[in-house]
Amino acid sequence: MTVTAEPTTTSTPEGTPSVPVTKSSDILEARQNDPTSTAPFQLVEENGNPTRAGDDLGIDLELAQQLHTDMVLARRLDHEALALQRQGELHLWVMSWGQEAAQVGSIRAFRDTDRVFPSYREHAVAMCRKIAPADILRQWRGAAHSGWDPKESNVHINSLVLGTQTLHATGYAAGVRLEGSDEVVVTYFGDGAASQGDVNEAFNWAAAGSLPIVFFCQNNQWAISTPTTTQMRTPLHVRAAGFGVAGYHVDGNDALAVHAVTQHATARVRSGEGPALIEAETYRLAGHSSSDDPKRYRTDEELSAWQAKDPITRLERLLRNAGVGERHFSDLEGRADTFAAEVREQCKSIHGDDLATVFEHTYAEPHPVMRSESSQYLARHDRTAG
Amino acid sequence: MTVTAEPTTTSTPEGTPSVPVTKSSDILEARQNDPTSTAPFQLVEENGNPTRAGDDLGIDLELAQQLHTDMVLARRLDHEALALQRQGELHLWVMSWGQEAAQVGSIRAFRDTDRVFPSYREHAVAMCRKIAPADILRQWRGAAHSGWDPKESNVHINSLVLGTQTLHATGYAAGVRLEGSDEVVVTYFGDGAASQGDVNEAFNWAAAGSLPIVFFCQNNQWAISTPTTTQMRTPLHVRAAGFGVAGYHVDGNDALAVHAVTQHATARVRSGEGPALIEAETYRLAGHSSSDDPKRYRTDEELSAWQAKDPITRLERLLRNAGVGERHFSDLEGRADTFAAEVREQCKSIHGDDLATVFEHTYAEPHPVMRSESSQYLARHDRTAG
Amino acid sequence: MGTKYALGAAINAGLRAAMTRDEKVIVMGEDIATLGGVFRVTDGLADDFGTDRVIDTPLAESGIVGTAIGLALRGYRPVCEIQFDGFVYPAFDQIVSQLAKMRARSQGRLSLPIVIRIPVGGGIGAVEHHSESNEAYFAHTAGLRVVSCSNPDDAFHMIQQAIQSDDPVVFYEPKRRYWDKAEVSDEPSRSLHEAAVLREGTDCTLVAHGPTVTTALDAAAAAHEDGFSVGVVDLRTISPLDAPTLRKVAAQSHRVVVVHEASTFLGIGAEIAATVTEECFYELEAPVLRVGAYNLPYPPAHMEDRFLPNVDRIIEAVDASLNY
Amino acid sequence: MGTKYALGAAINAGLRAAMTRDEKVIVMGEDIATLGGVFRVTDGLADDFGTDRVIDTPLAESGIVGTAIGLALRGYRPVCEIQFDGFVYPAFDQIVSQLAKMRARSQGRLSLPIVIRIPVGGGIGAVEHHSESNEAYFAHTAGLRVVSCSNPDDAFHMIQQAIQSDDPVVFYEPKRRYWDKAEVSDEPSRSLHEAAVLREGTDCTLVAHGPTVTTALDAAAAAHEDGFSVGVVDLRTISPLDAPTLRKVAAQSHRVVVVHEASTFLGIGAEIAATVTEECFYELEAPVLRVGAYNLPYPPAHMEDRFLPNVDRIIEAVDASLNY
Ligand SMILES: Cc1ncc(C[n+]2csc(CCOP(=O)(O)OP(=O)(O)O)c2C)c(N)n1
Ligand SMILES: Cc1ncc(C[n+]2csc(CCOP(=O)(O)OP(=O)(O)O)c2C)c(N)n1
Ligand SMILES: [Mg+2]
Ligand SMILES: [Mg+2]
Repeated sequence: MTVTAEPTTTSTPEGTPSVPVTKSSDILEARQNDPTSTAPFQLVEENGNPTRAGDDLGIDLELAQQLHTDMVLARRLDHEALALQRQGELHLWVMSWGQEAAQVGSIRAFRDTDRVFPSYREHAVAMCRKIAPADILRQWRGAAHSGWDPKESNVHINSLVLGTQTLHATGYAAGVRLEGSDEVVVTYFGDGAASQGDVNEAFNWAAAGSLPIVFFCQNNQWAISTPTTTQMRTPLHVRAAGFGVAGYHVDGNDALAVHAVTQHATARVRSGEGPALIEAETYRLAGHSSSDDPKRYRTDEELSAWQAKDPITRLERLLRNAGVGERHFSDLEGRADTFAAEVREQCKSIHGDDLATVFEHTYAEPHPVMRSESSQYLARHDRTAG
Repeated sequence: MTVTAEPTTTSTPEGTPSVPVTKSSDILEARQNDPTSTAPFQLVEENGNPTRAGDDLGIDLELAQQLHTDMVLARRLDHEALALQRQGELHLWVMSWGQEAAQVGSIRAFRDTDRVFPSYREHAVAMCRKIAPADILRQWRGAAHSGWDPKESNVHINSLVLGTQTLHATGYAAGVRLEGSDEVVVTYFGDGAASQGDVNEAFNWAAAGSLPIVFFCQNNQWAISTPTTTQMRTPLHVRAAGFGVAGYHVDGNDALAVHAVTQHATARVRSGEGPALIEAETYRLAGHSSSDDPKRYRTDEELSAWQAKDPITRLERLLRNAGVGERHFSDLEGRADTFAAEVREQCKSIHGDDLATVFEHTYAEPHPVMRSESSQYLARHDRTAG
Repeated sequence: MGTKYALGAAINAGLRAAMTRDEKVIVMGEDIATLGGVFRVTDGLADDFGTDRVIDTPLAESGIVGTAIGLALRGYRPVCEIQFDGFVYPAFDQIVSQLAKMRARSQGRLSLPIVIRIPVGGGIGAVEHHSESNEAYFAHTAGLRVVSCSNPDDAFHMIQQAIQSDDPVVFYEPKRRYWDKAEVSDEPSRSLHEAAVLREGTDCTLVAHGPTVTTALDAAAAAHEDGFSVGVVDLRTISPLDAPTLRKVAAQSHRVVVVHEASTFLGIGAEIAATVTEECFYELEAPVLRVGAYNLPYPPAHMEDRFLPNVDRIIEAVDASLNY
Repeated sequence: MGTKYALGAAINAGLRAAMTRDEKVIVMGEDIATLGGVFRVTDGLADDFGTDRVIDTPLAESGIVGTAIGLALRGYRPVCEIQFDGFVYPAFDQIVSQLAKMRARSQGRLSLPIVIRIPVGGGIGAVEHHSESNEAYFAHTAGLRVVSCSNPDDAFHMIQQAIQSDDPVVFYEPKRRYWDKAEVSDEPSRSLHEAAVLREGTDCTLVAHGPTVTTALDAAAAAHEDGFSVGVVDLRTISPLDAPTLRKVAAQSHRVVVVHEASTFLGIGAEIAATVTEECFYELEAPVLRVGAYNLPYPPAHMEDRFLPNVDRIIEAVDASLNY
């Protein structure tokens, strides 16, 4: 049983000038709302060999090295941050371990001028946008509610109330569209968040307005202890297609496949054909957060099956098979060590502001309650130190 | 481009014993999530002739007479109520004019033991469930917030906050399922309400839990002044299929088609195959409510095109073509006149309770604020009269 | 101007002025473009400013506020209409967790200059959810500003001031006063967050806002007939409250009665009572009394006259205060 | 019982007792079955009562409350867990417009015996949205009952009383006290909507609820050291308030200081101040003072100690009251 997923109220011309119809785009276009697909799109097998599609499209080794580098550094951040949490230097850490390919593969397919609306687990995305470790860790150290200036990185601050950011991204995309800009907006969210009304309002709103937005779902199989089978009956890319959002399904542990699909979808969105959703099938190899005990809800077998699909190992195998020399790996190890030291140092250097600043930041304009409470507060405490 | 709409996480066996695979069910089953369909399912053409499917399935004349009767009486309620509103006897009236086939065709396909969760425009549904005119009008006279006892009619009271009732219906269906009952729940809502987060949460929740619920959307093309093109990009039955809800698309001005599709979908739901959505393509021939001026937002041409599709005329033509005698029509006219008198009389007999009763009805158990404010109130006013 | 405007028309004129002044101002909501809103407050704006700036949205309040936030992040100044007071709750999360907190969350980096217009209150014989007074929810929420206009002149100026504010503002419009006409001045007589002393009184002061200001004025006039000097303050701003003005009138008249359509339990009257008492304990001859709706869900229209505060209940409270 | 329970474990035991007593009681929420909830309050319930009665839901708060309403209409008594205070707002519409109003809307025909459990408040060093105190929103909403437990004994009994109530109850659990241990008695010592006078005082009375009760007791002990007799009332019930008890302690001690973690502006302290002053105007020697969080969004964890009311700020207010 199948449904037409081609939007019926707006025509979506094939082969518009901005999306050149090449062989690779044919292969990828065929993946949009593909009813015959049960398996997500792959370019590289778990053993590091190109898939049939990988052979057809060709493997971009330079890109592979870049993505591999991004992933190794991102994983290192996770390791260091979790260790810092265990040492009491962070209040909480949410690991992106195992999801690096989904994150770096996607973000590297956007332009730096494309605005990102993350959820809260997208450290690898943030790193690709050159956000400093201190800025990533600030929030988890309890020092601030957000880490960086969106105007610099073009990455909006994290949203912790699940799904709310998808509507912000949709509105931002509406603004982009009003201006006739060719920017694209991307928002990240999880399989669990997809059950929220807001996320579905965003799908619908973006589709109805034919807005330039990519919804990127990291389906990491779990929302804390709740499996996707509890959340939904059909895969999310199928649901999106039902709204008239072009749906793509990709192996989220295959960084090159994620990159290819995202690049394709984004070009389509940029050319004005309306929103797309990419569902990246991946796995959160660690717990939900440093407070979580995943042993309470998932089996060792499941974990090891997914460990075998580790996105970093897979790309490493590919690179080695392709003859990329040891140099890449040893250099990277060195870089990761330096980075790790930087992470530790930057973490400890984060000192939150005093509560006094919150009185200044809550309103843009003068506010009598702020004024009077702030002086009460200052009278009570020394302004300095936290 | 097509997507699989067959749920992937739960199997839905074809031909389970409770849904006998007959010729008619084949025809109708083929309509579920049918990708080749652009036109909604019809049994009767506008000129009153059976369609090809009508010929194949056969026309049930007795049912046609029943539905015709239901529709004529429902329309009469609308005429009387609007007149009563103009005379100042009602504060507001929301007309279901033109949507009678969608309502009576669907509700007559359920069992009386199936719980209904209406929106606010389902007077024809209420009438089929033997709810008295006074109980239907009470709310619109400003006398009460609801008109009837759901325990008697098995129709929940109206919900005015759009879409909220779809979650109530979903929860009720979860209860039905927990008990292993073979009841089915049906909830009515509009094309506009479909944009609400709640409605989409309900689709998803019902699909994930494989609950016995039918979502019935009267797509009357407008949400006050907002056309469906502003609300959504794909037809709603396509969206539902994306969630794993079996989607049906029917001509909502063809009472027999609505009945056939609903009967089929309901049997499927009752047999445990999970939720269904029926999108009935219809039209609100009058304004949104007695306060609305539809001339501000829609053309005369559009209106007359839909007047030509009037569901009552269509069934009348069918009945006359089939040789149903004048007797049916003249008897019905008499019955409608009697009913109209009853409506007027019952309307004027509605006297709201005094505010004192609200103090009693807000909480089930004793509440000191109620007690003290109620005595203040009673001291201020004579308990009698409104 | 000097010409007379109905309150609804004054808001229309204010929106028009704001849109003319700043092209980043956009108006969005359900049925606001083609129809001009169910109360016609945005009538004609789509014709004059185009449907890029006057936007009929899908029917989803969380979507309206959530996308307005995104538009504001892009540099726009969205004015959202919520069709009726009782339909703002689906947007509650976006208002309370996102709109109100974004500036503090971002250490002051991100401003969200969004106005949420809400036709508020009862008295029009409407069905359920169309007559509520929910200002207390938003006033309790740090990060928002909440204002309430009571007459055409204020309506015209306050909507423009709200739009000019770089903070999010919940803007209440007294729906049953939409058709009240009065003169509108060229320049605002006060800033957005100042209360107006509409009538001085030495025996007691009534504090009201939005739809109940007229009722309070009527009650003060009736009290005057009986020989009492009863003042009236139009709050105008609910959050922040104009505490200095409240303090001043409390000190002058020694008795204060707050009037509003919301339920009294944790209504804005509770905060005014607490604040005024804290600051003018020795000046008060009686506790601050509250005249609000009873603590019930808004009842059917048939009962609303007995539910809402009216002149009689205000006079009753003034008497209680005077005889305390 | 007589044995010691942690507060969280006491709620677990209370849920267990309620589920054993009435098979219509079901428990639902995010991560509550397999995981036993992020605070393990529902630990083991799924094992003992099955996943038909202990239900892991999709991640959608409006869906949780909305479907709970449907289940209640079908005859169940759902107990919904909201994972953290800051995540209740997506369900606000279902709570405020549906849950609270269904009984009045149906002229008393439909009851919705639903309990909404919310771990509340700060002090655990959490990230944003995990430390809020939002009781005022629900307390302002007619049709709901709002209660707040502060110790294991109350937690055990109050959760059962809330479940037995035919009205909807918002049930607040002080998350930073989940691990506090104390004895739990076999029988409840009072009904759900009675406040508890934990300490008598003649100079001033502190009124607190939930997590701040312990803080208030500490402050009272500190004041005692300084020679002042300061009483402590544990509100327990926020809506309805136990006005007779508040009146009694106000009359006894002539000074009242309310303590809570919510912002003071329109926090429950405002209502208590207004009510107590209205009823005990002549008994009071000072205005009712409020010690709450500052009127800011809940700040980063690093600042929360300076944000939340603590013993010092309570003592400061007691001093202000005594020296008024
Ligand atoms: C509205 C809301 N409800 C509940 C939570 C608590 N919570 C935080 S993360 C999480 C699970 C999210 O799962 P998913 O969306 O799949 O993202 P993932 O954590 O797997 O990246 C939950 C329930 C929240 N943050 N927001
Ligand atoms: C949450 C909410 N927002 C807004 C409204 C105001 N409103 C009442 S009916 C309506 C249009 C509904 O359109 P649709 O769902 O298509 O139903 P129809 O009126 O066409 O039957 C609107 C916007 C409401 N009742 N509830
Ligand atoms: Mg997940
Ligand atoms: Mg409609």
